[in-house]
Amino acid sequence: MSKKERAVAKRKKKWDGISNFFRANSIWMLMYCTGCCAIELPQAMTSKYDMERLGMGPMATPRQADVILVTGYLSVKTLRRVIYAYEQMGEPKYLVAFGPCTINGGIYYDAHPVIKSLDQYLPIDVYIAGCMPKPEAVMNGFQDLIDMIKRKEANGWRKYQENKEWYRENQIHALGELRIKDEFHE
Amino acid sequence: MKEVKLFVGPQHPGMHGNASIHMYVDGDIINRAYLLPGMLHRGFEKSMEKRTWMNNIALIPRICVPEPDTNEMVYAMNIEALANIEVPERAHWIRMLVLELARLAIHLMAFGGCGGPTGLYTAMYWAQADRDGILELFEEISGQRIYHMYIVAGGVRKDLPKGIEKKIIAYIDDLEARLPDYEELVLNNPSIRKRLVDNIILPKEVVWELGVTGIGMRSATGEPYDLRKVTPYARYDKVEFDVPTATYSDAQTRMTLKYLEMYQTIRIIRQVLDMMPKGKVRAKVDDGSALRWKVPAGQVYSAVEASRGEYGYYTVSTGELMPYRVAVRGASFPQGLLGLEKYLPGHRIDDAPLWFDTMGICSPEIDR
Amino acid sequence: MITIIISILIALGILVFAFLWQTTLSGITRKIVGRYQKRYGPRFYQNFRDIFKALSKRGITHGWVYSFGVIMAVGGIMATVMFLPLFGIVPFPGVDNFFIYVYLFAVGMLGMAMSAVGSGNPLAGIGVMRALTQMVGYEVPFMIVVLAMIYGHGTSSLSELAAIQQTSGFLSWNLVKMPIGTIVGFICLLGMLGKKPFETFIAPAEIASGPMVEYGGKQLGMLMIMHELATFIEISLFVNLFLGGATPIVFGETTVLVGLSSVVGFLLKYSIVYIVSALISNALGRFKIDQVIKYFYKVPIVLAIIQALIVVFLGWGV
Amino acid sequence: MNNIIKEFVDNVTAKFELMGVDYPADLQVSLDFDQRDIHNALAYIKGAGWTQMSLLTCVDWIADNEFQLVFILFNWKNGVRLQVRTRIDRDKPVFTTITNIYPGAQYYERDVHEFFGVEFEGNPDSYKQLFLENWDDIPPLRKDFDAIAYSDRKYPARKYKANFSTEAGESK
Repeated sequence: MSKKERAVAKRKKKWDGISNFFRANSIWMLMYCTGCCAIELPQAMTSKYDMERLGMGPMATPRQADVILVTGYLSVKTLRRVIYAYEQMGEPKYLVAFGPCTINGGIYYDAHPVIKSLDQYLPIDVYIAGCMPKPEAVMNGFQDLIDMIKRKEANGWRKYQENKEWYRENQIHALGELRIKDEFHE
Repeated sequence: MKEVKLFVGPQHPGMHGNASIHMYVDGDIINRAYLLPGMLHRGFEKSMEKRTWMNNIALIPRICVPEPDTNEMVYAMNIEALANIEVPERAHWIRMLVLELARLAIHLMAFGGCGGPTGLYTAMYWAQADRDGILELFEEISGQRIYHMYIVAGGVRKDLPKGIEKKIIAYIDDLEARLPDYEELVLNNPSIRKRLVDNIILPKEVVWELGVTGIGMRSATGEPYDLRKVTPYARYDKVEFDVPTATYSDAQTRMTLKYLEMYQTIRIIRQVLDMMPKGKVRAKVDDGSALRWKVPAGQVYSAVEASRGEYGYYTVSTGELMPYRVAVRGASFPQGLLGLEKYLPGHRIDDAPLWFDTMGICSPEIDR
Repeated sequence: MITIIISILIALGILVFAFLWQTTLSGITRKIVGRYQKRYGPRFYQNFRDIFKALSKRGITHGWVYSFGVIMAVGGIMATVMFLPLFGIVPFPGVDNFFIYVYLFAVGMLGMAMSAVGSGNPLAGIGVMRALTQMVGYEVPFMIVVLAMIYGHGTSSLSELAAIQQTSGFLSWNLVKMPIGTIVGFICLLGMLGKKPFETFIAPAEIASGPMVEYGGKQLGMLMIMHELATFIEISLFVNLFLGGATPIVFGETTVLVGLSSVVGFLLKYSIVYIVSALISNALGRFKIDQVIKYFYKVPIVLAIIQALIVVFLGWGV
Repeated sequence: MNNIIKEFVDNVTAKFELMGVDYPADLQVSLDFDQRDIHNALAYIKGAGWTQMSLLTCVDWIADNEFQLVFILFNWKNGVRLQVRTRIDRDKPVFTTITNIYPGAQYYERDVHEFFGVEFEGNPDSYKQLFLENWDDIPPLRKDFDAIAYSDRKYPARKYKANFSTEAGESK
């Protein structure tokens, strides 16, 4: 590594440190309730636990958001939409998975429309345990995410970029084809 | 102007749950609209055929997330009808208590939910904070905040914890004192009234056509068509309560009925706590292992009054270890699919989330 | 030459101050609103974190119209702020005419509309359509009131309009002289700020935040800066036009003290207007777009015409 | 109340050929009709006050090689619930739509078509997919559809060293 490259890398590292400070303290989550664990999110968001203290807030569209919450099981139909949403989000982006259903299917291990392990299809930064996770657990998970961003460990989006073919192959295996014409009522 | 196709949802802040509306809009007016369900489809009806009668108790609350207790209740009622189980008296009353607390929680959530689409986030914050109290009561009663798995065939899983009555009374006293605030904030708020009054009307004749039940039906027909009155289950015939009705079903009426029902629910809870007898809470349903329990053969349908309407299960048993078939009638199936398709056109984009909220549409129970 | 440089420096100073002040104030307001909603609320500097976080993200583009429109929007609004008199200091003397702000402001808004439509998202298109419709709604009554004021005072310079109101204390404010006009002005201000009940063009629950729907990363950060600056312009205009601008709250001989207290007076009025509008916003729901137009063309326009007639024919409020 | 039920059942028996009557629970009657009679019977029942169709569903009797269609009807006036049932051939599952009698059945028919493959003639929408997307197997609620095998094939699970899965659910 030449001197110039090292300087660039150093500057980049410093810049990353500064931006990570802001990123850690201002996490906008995508308002997308993919499954049943989302029912405890209002509790975590509203008066009792007040997620906004941590600088987290809901955002309307994937473009604006930083973190997507996969709240519980994912049916294939939702997986397709989650992939759309995840790929629309601007980098750096994070993914938080709730409950056992995202690890091995949980109680839906034998259900025909529900995928089993989410990390085959999308990279996961934080898992939150519980069926369903209590608001305390949710808040704890978000705190973990914040700490990980500060320590620069929340690198799921890099992993996704680097191993895109592998992820894509798995996605297509489960979904048939990734993009469909969504005209089912006609 | 050209017709534009809009995908509202599944990722959309205005959607209740994970569903999608395909809208064809002309400017702001909806020309056609269809619900695209299935995002929450988990194949419950198939999974239940692969689990024993007892195992299913853990599975069924997940069918309707905001109000899981009705699932447990209809499932238990079905098994009791098939196997002729006599439920202990106290269990009936505890079931009523749990069901009414759940109804209170979901009505509060509806009030908060009305705040989302109309932009009144204060209502959402207040309602969720009040709902949290009920979830804590549930945690104390059953050990879980959301999925209680508390009502089982033959009664309830365990007796109420000591001293819970006082906490419930304290909570509902508190809530009753706060309810007028909600009336001021939501029902009497001029800007909200502008959105709700004379909007999203459900005509009377349509109710029968669609099969809409619950608040939608009572607000249009003016008849007290409530399953708790018409076919009383548990001990609803022993308590006194009124069924609020109306004859003109716009969004405001439906929200008002929800509001009035909360008072009735509080009234029922008070009576239940007064009249609850002592005794056993669970009948013995099986000999030996619950996992080898076989329910006698038969085909039966039971329904209870959920906050959104008639919630029922059709259960087929062949006398085996597992159910042969369980079919779920989601209470919001008619208004969610056919109702939306028929009665949203002609309204504005802004009205779609309000239809969801005031009709109480719960997408997981549509999808199963 | 030197005067131009000084002017530009003053203008830049106003720009920086406007950004810092409004961003801080909106953070504080978020906290107040949080308490209002029975919760703790974020830190008061949360908005800075949000903006810098958004700027540090990787942006995407939907074509040159989209990217250029954002720059045009931010540029237009920045230019407007730089012409704005602050605490009685006019960066470019002689060009603080009210109409300059109206037109420069329109450039920024046009840039935003162009960029949003350029993103190709139908929701953004609907949002822009609604925003423009709403603009038609509030501009008319606001313009009637301001034109009546300009007619009455005989000047359209913002600093002079403010100075006229500082002649005899509280009683010379347009709030006292033209109370009906002030009410109209405040309603229109709510419309300009996009506060509820006139939040229709953002409407997260209906059209997923409208024009902002496709923005992320850098562009979103720039639009947030633009939003803060636009809020600053709108509220400054309101304070200067109706509440007497930078009126001192301490009277006396010492020029420095009076000058400082006039700064405090301006900021105080500014904060009160902003926080009151935020609190009103959180106690109301939002109208539909047809209701917005009907509302603006019913109550405020009638009031505005009455106020104009009073000023023109009775001569009150001059 | 029992008189009402008895009277009604007598009336139905007089008009139609009933294959069976059962009383599975309080205020609940199940009536089995032949496939030919079912539309007339439903029209008659609707006229008699059972205006609400709560549920249309299907049971797969694979041993008999038959599908059983179940209509749950409810009378709000007296609270009596009917199960109107009929059986159709499993190899050629075709049924005429009942949307002209109960318009609310439209989406239930679509649901049954999707999960069992029963075709409803006269319901133009019933063949479209509703809950599933890109489905590539036999209709999933049929008894011969193996959900676990499908799930294992389509959605690979994480490999564990130990076997944590219990046998309770699968045991016969």
